[in-house]
Amino acid sequence: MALKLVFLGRLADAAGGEEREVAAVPSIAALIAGLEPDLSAALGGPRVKIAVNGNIVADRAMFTLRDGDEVAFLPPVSGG
Amino acid sequence: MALKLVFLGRLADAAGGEEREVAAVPSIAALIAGLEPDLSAALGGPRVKIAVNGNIVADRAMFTLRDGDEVAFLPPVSGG
Amino acid sequence: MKDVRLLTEPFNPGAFVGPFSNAHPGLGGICSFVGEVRPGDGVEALELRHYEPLTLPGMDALADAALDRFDLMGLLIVHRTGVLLPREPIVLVSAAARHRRDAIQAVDFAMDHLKSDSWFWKREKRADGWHWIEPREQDHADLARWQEKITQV
Amino acid sequence: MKDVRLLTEPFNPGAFVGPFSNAHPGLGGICSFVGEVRPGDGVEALELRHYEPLTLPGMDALADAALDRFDLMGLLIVHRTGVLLPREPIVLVSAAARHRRDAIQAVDFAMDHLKSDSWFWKREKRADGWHWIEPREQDHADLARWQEKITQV
Repeated sequence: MALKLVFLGRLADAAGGEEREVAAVPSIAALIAGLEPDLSAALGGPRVKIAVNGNIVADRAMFTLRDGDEVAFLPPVSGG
Repeated sequence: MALKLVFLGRLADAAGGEEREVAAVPSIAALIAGLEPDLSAALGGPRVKIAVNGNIVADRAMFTLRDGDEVAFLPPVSGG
Repeated sequence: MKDVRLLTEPFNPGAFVGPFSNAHPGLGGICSFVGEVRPGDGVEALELRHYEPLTLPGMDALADAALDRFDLMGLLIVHRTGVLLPREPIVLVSAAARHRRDAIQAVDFAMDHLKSDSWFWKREKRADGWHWIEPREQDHADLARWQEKITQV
Repeated sequence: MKDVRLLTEPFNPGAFVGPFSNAHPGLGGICSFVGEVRPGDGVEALELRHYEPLTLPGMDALADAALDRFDLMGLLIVHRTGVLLPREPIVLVSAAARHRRDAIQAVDFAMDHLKSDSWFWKREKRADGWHWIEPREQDHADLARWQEKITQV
Protein backbone atom coordinates (compact mmCIF):
# COMPACT_ATOMS: atom_id res chain seq x y z
CA MET A 1 0.00 0.00 0.00
CA ALA A 2 2.55 2.61 -1.16
CA LEU A 3 3.30 5.26 -3.75
CA LYS A 4 6.75 5.86 -5.21
CA LEU A 5 7.61 9.56 -5.44
CA VAL A 6 10.29 10.87 -7.85
CA PHE A 7 11.70 14.39 -7.51
CA LEU A 8 13.42 15.95 -10.50
CA GLY A 9 15.82 18.88 -10.72
CA ARG A 10 15.94 21.19 -7.73
CA LEU A 11 12.94 19.41 -6.18
CA ALA A 12 15.35 16.57 -5.30
CA ASP A 13 17.20 19.07 -3.09
CA ALA A 14 13.94 20.18 -1.47
CA ALA A 15 12.97 16.55 -0.82
CA GLY A 16 16.42 15.52 0.40
CA GLY A 17 16.65 12.79 -2.24
CA GLU A 18 15.55 11.79 -5.74
CA GLU A 19 13.04 9.14 -4.63
CA ARG A 20 10.97 8.16 -1.64
CA GLU A 21 8.07 5.87 -0.76
CA VAL A 22 4.96 7.05 1.06
CA ALA A 23 1.74 5.40 2.13
CA ALA A 24 -0.90 5.36 -0.59
CA VAL A 25 -3.48 8.17 -0.56
CA PRO A 26 -6.23 8.61 -3.14
CA SER A 27 -5.62 12.20 -4.32
CA ILE A 28 -2.63 14.27 -5.40
CA ALA A 29 -3.76 17.05 -3.05
CA ALA A 30 -3.69 14.64 -0.09
CA LEU A 31 -0.31 13.31 -1.18
CA ILE A 32 1.24 16.78 -1.29
CA ALA A 33 -0.47 17.88 1.95
CA GLY A 34 1.02 14.88 3.77
CA LEU A 35 4.64 15.93 3.09
CA GLU A 36 6.84 18.38 5.04
CA PRO A 37 5.49 21.95 4.76
CA ASP A 38 8.51 23.30 2.79
CA LEU A 39 8.42 20.42 0.32
CA SER A 40 4.66 20.63 0.09
CA ALA A 41 4.93 24.32 -0.86
CA ALA A 42 7.64 23.57 -3.46
CA LEU A 43 5.55 20.82 -5.11
CA GLY A 44 2.27 22.66 -5.15
CA GLY A 45 3.27 25.53 -7.43
CA PRO A 46 1.63 25.91 -10.83
CA ARG A 47 4.97 25.52 -12.67
CA VAL A 48 5.54 22.01 -11.27
CA LYS A 49 4.12 19.35 -13.56
CA ILE A 50 3.16 15.91 -12.31
CA ALA A 51 3.49 12.60 -14.11
CA VAL A 52 1.88 9.38 -12.91
CA ASN A 53 3.43 6.22 -14.31
CA GLY A 54 5.11 8.24 -17.04
CA ASN A 55 2.06 10.20 -18.18
CA ILE A 56 1.65 13.90 -17.50
CA VAL A 57 -1.46 14.58 -15.41
CA ALA A 58 -3.71 17.09 -17.14
CA ASP A 59 -6.08 17.84 -14.26
CA ARG A 60 -4.49 17.05 -10.94
CA ALA A 61 -7.61 17.88 -8.92
CA MET A 62 -9.58 15.13 -10.68
CA PHE A 63 -6.85 12.48 -10.74
CA THR A 64 -7.23 9.32 -8.60
CA LEU A 65 -4.04 7.62 -7.43
CA ARG A 66 -3.78 3.85 -7.08
CA ASP A 67 -1.56 1.66 -4.96
CA GLY A 68 1.87 1.21 -6.57
CA ASP A 69 1.70 4.35 -8.73
CA GLU A 70 4.92 6.21 -9.49
CA VAL A 71 4.34 9.95 -9.05
CA ALA A 72 7.01 12.24 -10.53
CA PHE A 73 7.30 15.95 -9.73
CA LEU A 74 8.78 17.90 -12.65
CA PRO A 75 9.95 21.49 -12.23
CA PRO A 76 10.52 23.64 -15.35
CA VAL A 77 13.33 22.16 -17.45
CA SER A 78 16.65 23.96 -17.59
CA GLY A 79 17.62 26.29 -20.40
CA GLY A 80 20.27 25.62 -22.99
CA MET B 1 49.87 42.48 -79.02
CA ALA B 2 47.20 40.01 -77.89
CA LEU B 3 44.29 39.46 -75.52
CA LYS B 4 43.61 36.16 -73.75
CA LEU B 5 39.94 35.19 -73.84
CA VAL B 6 38.42 32.74 -71.31
CA PHE B 7 35.01 31.15 -71.88
CA LEU B 8 33.15 29.71 -68.89
CA GLY B 9 30.30 27.22 -68.73
CA ARG B 10 28.34 26.69 -71.92
CA LEU B 11 30.21 29.56 -73.61
CA ALA B 12 33.19 27.19 -73.89
CA ASP B 13 31.02 25.01 -76.13
CA ALA B 14 30.02 28.04 -78.23
CA ALA B 15 33.67 29.06 -78.58
CA GLY B 16 34.91 25.55 -79.26
CA GLY B 17 37.33 25.73 -76.32
CA GLU B 18 37.90 27.24 -72.90
CA GLU B 19 40.58 29.72 -73.97
CA ARG B 20 41.84 31.50 -77.06
CA GLU B 21 44.15 34.36 -77.99
CA VAL B 22 43.12 37.21 -80.28
CA ALA B 23 44.80 40.36 -81.51
CA ALA B 24 44.43 43.29 -79.14
CA VAL B 25 41.60 45.73 -79.77
CA PRO B 26 40.77 48.73 -77.58
CA SER B 27 37.10 48.10 -76.75
CA ILE B 28 34.99 45.17 -75.60
CA ALA B 29 32.47 45.93 -78.35
CA ALA B 30 35.21 45.63 -81.00
CA LEU B 31 36.49 42.43 -79.38
CA ILE B 32 33.07 40.77 -79.48
CA ALA B 33 32.32 42.08 -82.99
CA GLY B 34 35.53 40.50 -84.28
CA LEU B 35 34.51 36.95 -83.32
CA GLU B 36 32.36 34.45 -85.25
CA PRO B 37 28.75 35.68 -85.54
CA ASP B 38 27.26 32.86 -83.39
CA LEU B 39 29.83 33.32 -80.65
CA SER B 40 29.49 37.08 -80.88
CA ALA B 41 25.74 36.75 -80.33
CA ALA B 42 26.24 34.39 -77.37
CA LEU B 43 28.72 36.74 -75.66
CA GLY B 44 26.81 39.95 -76.22
CA GLY B 45 23.72 39.08 -74.18
CA PRO B 46 22.91 41.05 -71.03
CA ARG B 47 23.18 37.95 -68.79
CA VAL B 48 26.84 37.36 -69.71
CA LYS B 49 29.19 39.14 -67.32
CA ILE B 50 32.71 40.09 -68.30
CA ALA B 51 35.81 40.10 -66.10
CA VAL B 52 39.10 41.70 -67.11
CA ASN B 53 42.13 40.43 -65.20
CA GLY B 54 39.84 38.99 -62.55
CA ASN B 55 37.68 42.07 -61.98
CA ILE B 56 34.07 42.25 -63.11
CA VAL B 57 33.55 45.07 -65.60
CA ALA B 58 30.80 47.41 -64.41
CA ASP B 59 30.34 49.42 -67.64
CA ARG B 60 31.56 47.51 -70.65
CA ALA B 61 30.89 50.37 -73.09
CA MET B 62 33.35 52.63 -71.26
CA PHE B 63 36.05 50.01 -70.59
CA THR B 64 39.43 50.28 -72.38
CA LEU B 65 41.35 47.06 -73.01
CA ARG B 66 45.13 46.91 -72.90
CA ASP B 67 47.61 44.54 -74.48
CA GLY B 68 47.95 41.33 -72.45
CA ASP B 69 44.58 41.63 -70.71
CA GLU B 70 42.72 38.43 -69.78
CA VAL B 71 39.06 38.80 -70.71
CA ALA B 72 36.68 36.22 -69.20
CA PHE B 73 33.07 35.70 -70.36
CA LEU B 74 30.86 34.48 -67.53
CA PRO B 75 27.36 33.13 -68.21
CA PRO B 76 24.89 32.81 -65.29
CA VAL B 77 26.18 30.31 -62.74
CA SER B 78 24.49 26.95 -62.41
CA GLY B 79 21.88 26.22 -59.78
CA GLY B 80 22.34 23.91 -56.85
CA MET C 1 15.71 6.10 -40.65
CA LYS C 2 15.08 7.37 -37.15
CA ASP C 3 17.80 6.86 -34.54
CA VAL C 4 17.29 8.36 -31.06
CA ARG C 5 19.65 7.60 -28.18
CA LEU C 6 20.38 8.61 -24.62
CA LEU C 7 24.01 7.96 -23.65
CA THR C 8 25.57 7.92 -20.19
CA GLU C 9 29.21 7.93 -21.40
CA PRO C 10 31.27 10.38 -23.53
CA PHE C 11 30.83 9.94 -27.29
CA ASN C 12 32.57 10.91 -30.52
CA PRO C 13 30.06 12.61 -32.88
CA GLY C 14 31.97 11.51 -35.97
CA ALA C 15 31.50 7.88 -34.99
CA PHE C 16 27.74 8.41 -35.30
CA VAL C 17 27.60 10.77 -38.31
CA GLY C 18 29.72 8.56 -40.57
CA PRO C 19 27.52 5.44 -40.34
CA PHE C 20 24.36 7.62 -40.39
CA SER C 21 25.51 9.22 -43.65
CA ASN C 22 26.42 5.85 -45.17
CA ALA C 23 22.97 4.52 -44.25
CA HIS C 24 21.34 7.01 -46.67
CA PRO C 25 22.99 6.47 -50.06
CA GLY C 26 20.44 8.66 -51.89
CA LEU C 27 20.98 11.82 -49.87
CA GLY C 28 21.80 15.20 -51.35
CA GLY C 29 22.90 16.81 -48.10
CA ILE C 30 23.44 16.14 -44.45
CA CYS C 31 23.38 18.77 -41.74
CA SER C 32 24.80 18.06 -38.28
CA PHE C 33 24.95 20.05 -35.08
CA VAL C 34 27.11 19.17 -32.11
CA GLY C 35 26.65 21.00 -28.82
CA GLU C 36 29.49 20.84 -26.30
CA VAL C 37 29.86 21.84 -22.67
CA ARG C 38 31.22 25.37 -23.06
CA PRO C 39 34.35 25.89 -20.99
CA GLY C 40 34.86 29.00 -18.89
CA ASP C 41 32.66 31.01 -16.53
CA GLY C 42 34.10 28.92 -13.68
CA VAL C 43 32.08 25.84 -14.62
CA GLU C 44 33.90 22.66 -13.57
CA ALA C 45 31.23 20.16 -14.57
CA LEU C 46 27.66 19.91 -15.85
CA GLU C 47 25.15 17.30 -14.72
CA LEU C 48 22.13 16.38 -16.80
CA ARG C 49 19.37 14.51 -15.05
CA HIS C 50 16.38 13.08 -16.84
CA TYR C 51 13.26 11.06 -16.12
CA GLU C 52 13.46 7.90 -18.17
CA PRO C 53 9.67 7.35 -18.67
CA LEU C 54 9.35 10.82 -20.25
CA THR C 55 12.73 11.77 -21.70
CA LEU C 56 13.31 9.10 -24.34
CA PRO C 57 9.64 8.97 -25.52
CA GLY C 58 9.77 12.79 -25.72
CA MET C 59 12.89 12.72 -27.91
CA ASP C 60 11.31 10.03 -30.05
CA ALA C 61 8.16 12.13 -30.53
CA LEU C 62 10.32 15.13 -31.43
CA ALA C 63 12.10 13.05 -34.09
CA ASP C 64 8.72 11.99 -35.48
CA ALA C 65 7.58 15.62 -35.59
CA ALA C 66 10.71 16.63 -37.54
CA LEU C 67 10.35 13.70 -39.94
CA ASP C 68 6.73 14.67 -40.46
CA ARG C 69 7.43 18.37 -40.96
CA PHE C 70 10.48 18.24 -43.24
CA ASP C 71 11.31 16.10 -46.26
CA LEU C 72 14.00 13.95 -44.63
CA MET C 73 15.56 10.62 -45.40
CA GLY C 74 16.74 10.17 -41.84
CA LEU C 75 17.18 11.86 -38.47
CA LEU C 76 19.68 11.06 -35.72
CA ILE C 77 19.41 12.45 -32.19
CA VAL C 78 22.02 11.56 -29.57
CA HIS C 79 21.89 13.14 -26.10
CA ARG C 80 24.14 12.71 -23.09
CA THR C 81 22.99 12.40 -19.49
CA GLY C 82 25.03 12.23 -16.28
CA VAL C 83 28.06 14.31 -15.35
CA LEU C 84 29.92 15.98 -18.24
CA LEU C 85 33.20 17.89 -18.26
CA PRO C 86 33.87 21.06 -20.31
CA ARG C 87 34.35 20.33 -24.04
CA GLU C 88 32.46 17.03 -23.93
CA PRO C 89 29.66 16.74 -26.52
CA ILE C 90 26.18 16.99 -24.97
CA VAL C 91 24.04 16.61 -28.05
CA LEU C 92 24.27 15.60 -31.69
CA VAL C 93 21.50 16.09 -34.24
CA SER C 94 22.03 14.99 -37.82
CA ALA C 95 19.50 15.20 -40.65
CA ALA C 96 19.86 13.61 -44.08
CA ALA C 97 17.72 14.93 -46.93
CA ARG C 98 17.51 15.18 -50.67
CA HIS C 99 17.68 18.99 -50.44
CA ARG C 100 19.76 21.15 -48.13
CA ARG C 101 17.00 23.39 -46.75
CA ASP C 102 15.13 20.45 -45.25
CA ALA C 103 18.30 19.12 -43.61
CA ILE C 104 19.31 22.50 -42.15
CA GLN C 105 15.81 23.42 -40.99
CA ALA C 106 15.23 20.03 -39.38
CA VAL C 107 18.41 20.45 -37.31
CA ASP C 108 17.36 23.99 -36.31
CA PHE C 109 13.87 22.73 -35.35
CA ALA C 110 15.15 19.72 -33.38
CA MET C 111 17.75 21.76 -31.48
CA ASP C 112 15.22 24.46 -30.49
CA HIS C 113 12.88 21.80 -29.13
CA LEU C 114 15.60 19.75 -27.43
CA LYS C 115 16.89 22.84 -25.66
CA SER C 116 13.63 24.14 -24.24
CA ASP C 117 11.03 21.43 -24.57
CA SER C 118 12.69 18.19 -23.51
CA TRP C 119 12.89 16.60 -20.10
CA PHE C 120 16.38 17.47 -18.91
CA TRP C 121 17.34 19.19 -15.70
CA LYS C 122 20.85 20.61 -15.56
CA ARG C 123 23.10 21.82 -12.81
CA GLU C 124 26.57 23.30 -12.95
CA LYS C 125 29.42 22.67 -10.55
CA ARG C 126 31.37 25.77 -9.60
CA ALA C 127 33.98 26.41 -6.93
CA ASP C 128 31.18 26.91 -4.38
CA GLY C 129 29.21 23.79 -5.31
CA TRP C 130 26.33 22.75 -7.57
CA HIS C 131 23.79 25.22 -8.98
CA TRP C 132 20.60 24.32 -10.87
CA ILE C 133 20.13 26.03 -14.25
CA GLU C 134 16.85 27.89 -14.69
CA PRO C 135 14.78 28.08 -17.89
CA ARG C 136 15.89 30.80 -20.30
CA GLU C 137 13.59 33.30 -22.00
CA GLN C 138 15.62 33.02 -25.21
CA ASP C 139 14.73 29.33 -25.47
CA HIS C 140 11.02 30.10 -25.42
CA ALA C 141 11.51 32.76 -28.09
CA ASP C 142 13.39 30.22 -30.23
CA LEU C 143 10.59 27.72 -29.84
CA ALA C 144 7.92 30.29 -30.70
CA ARG C 145 9.50 30.69 -34.14
CA TRP C 146 8.14 27.29 -35.16
CA GLN C 147 4.68 27.89 -33.70
CA GLU C 148 4.32 31.14 -35.64
CA LYS C 149 5.19 29.31 -38.80
CA ILE C 150 2.39 26.84 -38.22
CA THR C 151 -0.10 29.68 -37.82
CA GLN C 152 1.16 31.43 -40.92
CA VAL C 153 0.81 28.39 -43.18
CA MET D 1 39.58 31.11 -37.80
CA LYS D 2 38.71 31.31 -41.48
CA ASP D 3 39.59 28.35 -43.68
CA VAL D 4 38.48 28.41 -47.34
CA ARG D 5 39.62 25.79 -49.83
CA LEU D 6 39.04 24.62 -53.39
CA LEU D 7 39.89 20.95 -53.85
CA THR D 8 40.37 19.01 -57.08
CA GLU D 9 40.34 15.54 -55.48
CA PRO D 10 37.71 13.63 -53.40
CA PHE D 11 37.71 14.50 -49.70
CA ASN D 12 36.43 13.09 -46.43
CA PRO D 13 34.40 15.77 -44.56
CA GLY D 14 35.20 14.25 -41.16
CA ALA D 15 38.91 14.75 -41.79
CA PHE D 16 38.24 18.50 -41.97
CA VAL D 17 35.55 18.88 -39.28
CA GLY D 18 37.55 17.11 -36.56
CA PRO D 19 40.61 19.40 -36.70
CA PHE D 20 38.34 22.44 -37.24
CA SER D 21 36.41 21.60 -34.06
CA ASN D 22 39.61 21.01 -32.10
CA ALA D 23 40.95 24.38 -33.25
CA HIS D 24 38.15 26.17 -31.31
CA PRO D 25 38.35 24.93 -27.71
CA GLY D 26 35.91 27.56 -26.44
CA LEU D 27 33.01 26.69 -28.72
CA GLY D 28 29.49 25.89 -27.54
CA GLY D 29 28.30 24.36 -30.79
CA ILE D 30 29.39 23.46 -34.27
CA CYS D 31 27.10 23.11 -37.25
CA SER D 32 28.23 21.36 -40.42
CA PHE D 33 26.61 20.79 -43.78
CA VAL D 34 27.88 18.33 -46.37
CA GLY D 35 26.43 18.36 -49.87
CA GLU D 36 26.95 15.28 -52.01
CA VAL D 37 26.37 14.47 -55.66
CA ARG D 38 22.86 13.02 -55.51
CA PRO D 39 22.65 9.65 -57.23
CA GLY D 40 19.83 8.80 -59.59
CA ASP D 41 18.05 10.67 -62.40
CA GLY D 42 20.47 8.99 -64.81
CA VAL D 43 23.37 11.23 -63.79
CA GLU D 44 26.71 9.43 -64.27
CA ALA D 45 29.00 12.29 -63.32
CA LEU D 46 29.00 15.99 -62.43
CA GLU D 47 31.66 18.46 -63.54
CA LEU D 48 32.25 21.73 -61.73
CA ARG D 49 34.25 24.34 -63.59
CA HIS D 50 35.37 27.57 -61.99
CA TYR D 51 37.37 30.68 -62.84
CA GLU D 52 40.28 30.83 -60.44
CA PRO D 53 40.66 34.65 -60.32
CA LEU D 54 37.02 35.02 -59.18
CA THR D 55 36.01 31.78 -57.47
CA LEU D 56 38.39 31.61 -54.51
CA PRO D 57 38.27 35.37 -53.75
CA GLY D 58 34.46 35.12 -53.94
CA MET D 59 34.37 32.26 -51.43
CA ASP D 60 36.75 34.18 -49.20
CA ALA D 61 34.54 37.27 -49.31
CA LEU D 62 31.51 35.10 -48.50
CA ALA D 63 33.32 33.70 -45.46
CA ASP D 64 34.13 37.27 -44.35
CA ALA D 65 30.46 38.25 -44.76
CA ALA D 66 29.33 35.31 -42.60
CA LEU D 67 31.97 36.06 -39.94
CA ASP D 68 30.84 39.67 -39.95
CA ARG D 69 27.13 38.88 -39.78
CA PHE D 70 27.08 36.11 -37.16
CA ASP D 71 28.89 35.72 -33.85
CA LEU D 72 31.28 32.96 -34.92
CA MET D 73 34.55 31.60 -33.63
CA GLY D 74 35.43 30.06 -36.96
CA LEU D 75 34.17 29.18 -40.41
CA LEU D 76 35.33 26.43 -42.75
CA ILE D 77 34.34 26.26 -46.44
CA VAL D 78 35.61 23.42 -48.63
CA HIS D 79 34.42 23.11 -52.25
CA ARG D 80 35.25 20.57 -54.92
CA THR D 81 35.92 21.32 -58.57
CA GLY D 82 36.52 18.96 -61.47
CA VAL D 83 34.64 15.76 -62.27
CA LEU D 84 32.71 14.15 -59.40
CA LEU D 85 30.91 10.84 -59.19
CA PRO D 86 27.54 10.27 -57.45
CA ARG D 87 27.85 10.23 -53.63
CA GLU D 88 31.10 12.22 -53.60
CA PRO D 89 31.02 15.29 -51.33
CA ILE D 90 30.84 18.57 -53.28
CA VAL D 91 30.82 21.06 -50.45
CA LEU D 92 31.41 21.25 -46.72
CA VAL D 93 30.55 24.26 -44.56
CA SER D 94 31.25 24.17 -40.85
CA ALA D 95 30.64 27.00 -38.37
CA ALA D 96 31.84 27.07 -34.76
CA ALA D 97 30.15 29.45 -32.35
CA ARG D 98 29.48 30.07 -28.70
CA HIS D 99 25.72 29.72 -29.34
CA ARG D 100 23.89 27.31 -31.60
CA ARG D 101 21.75 29.82 -33.51
CA ASP D 102 24.78 31.62 -34.89
CA ALA D 103 26.38 28.35 -36.00
CA ILE D 104 23.22 27.05 -37.70
CA GLN D 105 22.33 30.35 -39.35
CA ALA D 106 25.87 30.89 -40.64
CA VAL D 107 25.77 27.49 -42.37
CA ASP D 108 22.35 28.27 -43.87
CA PHE D 109 23.61 31.69 -45.08
CA ALA D 110 26.85 30.33 -46.53
CA MET D 111 25.11 27.46 -48.34
CA ASP D 112 22.48 29.74 -49.90
CA HIS D 113 25.22 32.03 -51.21
CA LEU D 114 27.51 29.23 -52.35
CA LYS D 115 24.67 27.64 -54.29
CA SER D 116 23.47 30.66 -56.19
CA ASP D 117 26.05 33.40 -55.87
CA SER D 118 29.42 31.76 -56.39
CA TRP D 119 31.41 31.25 -59.56
CA PHE D 120 30.77 27.62 -60.44
CA TRP D 121 29.46 26.24 -63.68
CA LYS D 122 28.15 22.70 -63.57
CA ARG D 123 27.33 20.10 -66.16
CA GLU D 124 25.93 16.60 -65.78
CA LYS D 125 26.92 13.54 -67.75
CA ARG D 126 23.99 11.37 -68.82
CA ALA D 127 23.73 8.46 -71.21
CA ASP D 128 23.44 10.95 -74.11
CA GLY D 129 26.38 13.13 -73.07
CA TRP D 130 27.09 16.27 -71.06
CA HIS D 131 24.41 18.87 -70.24
CA TRP D 132 24.99 22.28 -68.64
CA ILE D 133 22.89 23.04 -65.55
CA GLU D 134 20.91 26.27 -65.68
CA PRO D 135 20.31 28.69 -62.78
CA ARG D 136 17.36 27.74 -60.58
CA GLU D 137 14.62 30.10 -59.43
CA GLN D 138 14.58 28.45 -56.00
CA ASP D 139 18.20 29.50 -55.45
CA HIS D 140 17.34 33.14 -55.99
CA ALA D 141 14.41 32.85 -53.59
CA ASP D 142 16.74 31.30 -50.99
CA LEU D 143 19.18 34.16 -51.42
CA ALA D 144 16.45 36.78 -51.15
CA ARG D 145 15.69 35.58 -47.61
CA TRP D 146 18.91 37.18 -46.39
CA GLN D 147 18.37 40.43 -48.26
CA GLU D 148 14.90 40.82 -46.78
CA LYS D 149 16.35 40.36 -43.34
CA ILE D 150 18.76 43.23 -43.92
CA THR D 151 15.89 45.50 -44.91
CA GLN D 152 13.81 44.49 -41.93
CA VAL D 153 16.51 45.19 -39.35
